[in-house]
Amino acid sequence: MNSRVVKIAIPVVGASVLLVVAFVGWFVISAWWSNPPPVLGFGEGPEQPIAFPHTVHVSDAGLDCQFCHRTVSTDEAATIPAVAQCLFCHGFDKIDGRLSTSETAQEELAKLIADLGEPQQPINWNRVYRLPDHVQFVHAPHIQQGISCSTCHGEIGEMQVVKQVRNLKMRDCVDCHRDNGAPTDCSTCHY
Amino acid sequence: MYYRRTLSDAQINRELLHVVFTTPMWWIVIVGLLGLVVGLAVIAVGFMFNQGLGVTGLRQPVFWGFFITNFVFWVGISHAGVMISAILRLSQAEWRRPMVRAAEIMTVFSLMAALTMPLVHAGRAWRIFYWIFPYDWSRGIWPDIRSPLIWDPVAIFTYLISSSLFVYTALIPDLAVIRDRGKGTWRYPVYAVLSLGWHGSPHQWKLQGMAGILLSALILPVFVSVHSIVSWDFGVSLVPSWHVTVFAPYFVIGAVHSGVSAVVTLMVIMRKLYHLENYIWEEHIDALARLLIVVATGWFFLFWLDLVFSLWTREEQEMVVWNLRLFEAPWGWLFLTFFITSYVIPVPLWLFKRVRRSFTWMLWTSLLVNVGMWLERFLIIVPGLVRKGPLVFDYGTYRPSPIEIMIVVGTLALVPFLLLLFSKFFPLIPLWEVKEGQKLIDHVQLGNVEVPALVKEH
Amino acid sequence: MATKTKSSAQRDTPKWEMVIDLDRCTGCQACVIACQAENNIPINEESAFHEHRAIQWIRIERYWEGEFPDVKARFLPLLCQQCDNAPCEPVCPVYATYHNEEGLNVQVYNRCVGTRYCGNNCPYHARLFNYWEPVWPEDLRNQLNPDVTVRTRGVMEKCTFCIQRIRRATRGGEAVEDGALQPACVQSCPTSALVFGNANDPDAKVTRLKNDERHFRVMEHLGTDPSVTYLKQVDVDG
Amino acid sequence: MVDAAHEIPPLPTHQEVTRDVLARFQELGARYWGWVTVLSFLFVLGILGFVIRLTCGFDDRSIWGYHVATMSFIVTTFLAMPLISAGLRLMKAHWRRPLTRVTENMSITGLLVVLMLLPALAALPPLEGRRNIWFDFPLGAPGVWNVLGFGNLALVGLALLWVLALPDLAAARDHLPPSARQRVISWASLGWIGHLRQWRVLYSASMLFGAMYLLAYPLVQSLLIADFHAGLLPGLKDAIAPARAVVHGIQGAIAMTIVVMYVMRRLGGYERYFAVDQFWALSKPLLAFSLFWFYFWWSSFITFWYGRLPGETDLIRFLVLNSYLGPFIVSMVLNFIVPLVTLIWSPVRRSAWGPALVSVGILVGSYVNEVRTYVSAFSIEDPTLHALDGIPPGQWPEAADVLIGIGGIAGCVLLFMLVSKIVPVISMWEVGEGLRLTKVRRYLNRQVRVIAKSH
Repeated sequence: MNSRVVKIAIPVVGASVLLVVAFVGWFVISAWWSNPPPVLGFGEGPEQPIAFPHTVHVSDAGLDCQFCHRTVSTDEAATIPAVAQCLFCHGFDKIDGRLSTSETAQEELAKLIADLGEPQQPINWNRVYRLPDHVQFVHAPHIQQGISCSTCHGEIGEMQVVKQVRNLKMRDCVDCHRDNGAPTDCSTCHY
Repeated sequence: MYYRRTLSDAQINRELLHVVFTTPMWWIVIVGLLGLVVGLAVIAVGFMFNQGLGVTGLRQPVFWGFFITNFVFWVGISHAGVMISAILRLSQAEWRRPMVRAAEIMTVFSLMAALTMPLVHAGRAWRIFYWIFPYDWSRGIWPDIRSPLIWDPVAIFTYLISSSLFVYTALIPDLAVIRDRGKGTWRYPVYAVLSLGWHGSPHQWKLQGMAGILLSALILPVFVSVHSIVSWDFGVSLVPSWHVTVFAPYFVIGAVHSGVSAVVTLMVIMRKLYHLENYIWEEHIDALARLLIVVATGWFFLFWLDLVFSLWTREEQEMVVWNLRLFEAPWGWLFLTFFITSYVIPVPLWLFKRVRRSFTWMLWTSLLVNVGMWLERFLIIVPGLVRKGPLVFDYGTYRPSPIEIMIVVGTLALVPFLLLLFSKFFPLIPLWEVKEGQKLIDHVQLGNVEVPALVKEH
Repeated sequence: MATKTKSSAQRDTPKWEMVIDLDRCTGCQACVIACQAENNIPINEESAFHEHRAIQWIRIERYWEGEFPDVKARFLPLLCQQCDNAPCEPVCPVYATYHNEEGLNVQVYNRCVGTRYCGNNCPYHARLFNYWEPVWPEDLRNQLNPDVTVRTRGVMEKCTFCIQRIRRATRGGEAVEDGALQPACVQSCPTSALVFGNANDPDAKVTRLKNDERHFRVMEHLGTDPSVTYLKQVDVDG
Repeated sequence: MVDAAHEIPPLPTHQEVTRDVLARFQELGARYWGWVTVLSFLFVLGILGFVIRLTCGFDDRSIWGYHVATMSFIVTTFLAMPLISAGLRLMKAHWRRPLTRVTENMSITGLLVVLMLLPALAALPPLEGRRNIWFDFPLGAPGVWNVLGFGNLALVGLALLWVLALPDLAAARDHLPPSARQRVISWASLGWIGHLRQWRVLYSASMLFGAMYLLAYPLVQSLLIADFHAGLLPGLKDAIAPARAVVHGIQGAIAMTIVVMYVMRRLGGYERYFAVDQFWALSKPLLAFSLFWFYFWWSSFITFWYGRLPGETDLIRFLVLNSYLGPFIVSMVLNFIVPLVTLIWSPVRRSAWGPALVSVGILVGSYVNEVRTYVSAFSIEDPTLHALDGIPPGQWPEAADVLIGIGGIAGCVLLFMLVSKIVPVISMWEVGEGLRLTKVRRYLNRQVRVIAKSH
């Protein structure tokens, strides 16, 4: 083999291998410590079947979180409101024009009604915050202790599409529990 | 006695580096076959990871079986290297010279084989990082140092690192020889890096010698601690027949017994395969066999203590386990086999000089010892679990599954496989040790006979 | 406010204990079934028993008293004894099992790597290993208890004293009324042979019963200090 | 440049050694008789203490604890010394030569041990109802078997001493002027003339008796521990105890050898034979066995401590933490910590005073450890229980116990001094053999010793 080719090829190949390894390493380590870096689509919120704008409801209309997520202060889950609750404001038989001025809003709301006639299937919302099965997270005590929703969920009112803002790794939970004097016994969440 | 044959340095270089520079057919065949077995074992491990530990023969309440037995066995084998190199080096036994490298490298490889066992036996082997490395920064939970299973990896990794260093330090002068003889081939750059610029100056020799002595002395406590800690996995628990105070020295000396036997096996096979008749003599295995008699008898003393002190306290649960071990099939037969093969046959045979100096006899007796010692570990670990306590009305037995057997056989192939690979790139007999030994030969005139004599090293 | 609840919680930390009256036990296995249903325990098919790998967090050990023909079947419901000096705890290399403030011997499934050492060191055989990934028939999937982790293969598991119920009952911070909180086995026992409660409460039924003159604890000579007390009339006639 | 340390002084010849040793052997000066008188007086005091104990009878077992501890101390130090000779001979260690005879001569103390064993056996409780190694087939156990075991050890020790002494006895017979002593020596030499066949018998017999001693000693230690310690402590299942006692014995034997060598160097003028080389060589195994002893102790301690069984926890409290905490600390410091922190330093090992000082500490620690082991066991009132009933207090020695302790040790030294005037304390023939096998050569730029492999 030509030694000049070797002389050039070895550093080039070596450097590219190093680069790939470094990238993968950086990705794995940063994903371990917090959320994966926002490349390859990580860090974006999932698209929902109905483009529900929290911006309008929280920032513009000034609704309290608990107005819709009603069981958050008493139960494990915050729960997504039923369609009926949407329609309570937006009108049952036709879309109330006062609350939905723009054309896109009309279109999205139409989906709500369209579903009504069909066999009663719940709307298939995509989950944004996902905890593993072995974690038992209960919303109620957190709300009762006066922790605001935005502590974990971020400024929802400013999100067109809801996305995960906190990594919710175990360290995140444990640090917060430690700082606030909450129990750090493993069996608080794992059972 | 030991120094009948005088060899020139050139002859030593030529004969010992023969395999490094040529690749015989038998080498390819054997390595291929062993690699096949190892590959099958890897497939078996993959199958087990895919399906779960249900594919083993483990069951309530026998949570540990073939894997842990094999782990203890290989940790035991690994004790030979240090025994041969460190202790004999410190006690300046001249006959150690041709066997140090092979024994040390067997230590390293059998430790690797041993390490695989607890890793694959874990229920979620992909999560063992919690267990082995204290890495868990993100949760602020660290491994529990109270657990003997934490002492284990600490001891074994320490042992692995120090014995690898030990091997490497002793390898440097030989690497330089290969470097110099491999000029113009791919070997030159590789061995040039590996030999760390060795050119044999007195200063380098002095440093190398000091490093050897220091490592020998430092490795001894590690050597004792490793198998003691393995024994405490069992000793500190409450399982009847495991909770025995004598376990630590009993395991250590049993390890030396099986390890030195394995060295004998290895020396005989190596001699045959690599035509090392000029280096491994009858005197060498004779000396090993005499060492083995002492070790085996010490082992027997501790075995006897274990047995007698378990029986004479006459605790119900102990008696149940010993009854199973001694009198119920198949355990009783295994016990008989273990005791006969590891002590009753070999030790009296070794008392005869003709056996000690016969390569054939020593090969078979040393193999027998290791069959027996494998069974010994099996008989220590499993019957205690089978009859663990009165609250399970489940007096079944443990039967290994084909997957477990395949994995165990895989480790049996793995060590010779790695040894053969190693021998392709590095000489199995240290050139410089043999050359140094040649330099220390002398003669003393006693009356009218000339007696071979040794220069005292200190 | 937060500090006050914390200190009062410390003062009133409950110590959960159980008393099992063997003179009342009929060996009906209702507790076993209730436990299976409550705790997402994999279905023990016949093969599981053949393989000696059935998982039962509580099991009824049957033994015989007396000589034939005058022989009596006796039953001993055996579950994790939640030992205060538990042999299983120090041997775990990863803190997957440990003692919490309420005197519970906790098993953290997601931490467990499956060395099975705890199972070896438990003299009660209360710890069980998941050899296979548990599978439920499709129509039973929705029956799984959402408050309890479904264990994967490769981890140890055992009775938790229905810690999910304890968590739910104590969530508010106020003291639990005696008898209001019951694990599934206790709840389902038709003869009320099983009693559960806070042993730090001097008025609790469990505190009273555990000092009954019939009381004994299993394998007390091992010094494990179990939290489960058994009651049995010593049969003087034999 | 030639280092001065590498210049080896010219080796003496066999004849010089014989002449020198026999000259010292022959003299029976006032100093010797002075020492013998003092030791005899102390020994008589010991007998006095023994008689005091004897008048109390054997019903109260606890008063015999210190007697057994003293006996075990003698087994653990003096009677273990021939192990050094036997072991080093089997290993063919050349540096053994000047010091083997000292250790062999100590086997005479076996006679005293057998005598002390009899009252100790009488104090043992009956076998019925208690755990013991004799199971249900005692056949006169434990008395008969103990006497047989101890007697066997004493006899093998004496045989080893006698066989190896034959050539030197013959030399003394031929060189000493006629006297009563010369007649005894003459008789004892059994007509040795150094015939080739006689030498062959001597070599095989020394190997045989050496191996027998190496096997008999662990058995005797096992008997001691099992019958006088483990069999009396309820709930004790300490399988390592006999092995630990053997290790302790070898440690004590090495320490005692070093002390004897040091004393003979200072008072007897044997600097030439007990050179720093011997101290240096012996202190390496001394360090090793100190570590071993700790390791063996730790193995049993961690098993008990980690297991947390109530019965074993009580035993730890009794033997280590509460009742015998003081003796435990003393023996741990003197037997393990002090040797560890001193003997790892080469300058300490390469001196005479260093190892000697450490050895004295080890001997004191050993005695204290024997007290902890046996006095504790003998103070248990009811050995038929399965666990300790409460934790008994530690037991301090009384005047009689002190007398027995002093008398026993003095008796051993006395026996050694007496026998040393029959058998020379330096093995002249072995030293001579070593000299013949050693040559001094120049190797590169230094002088080295070249030792022939004789067989």
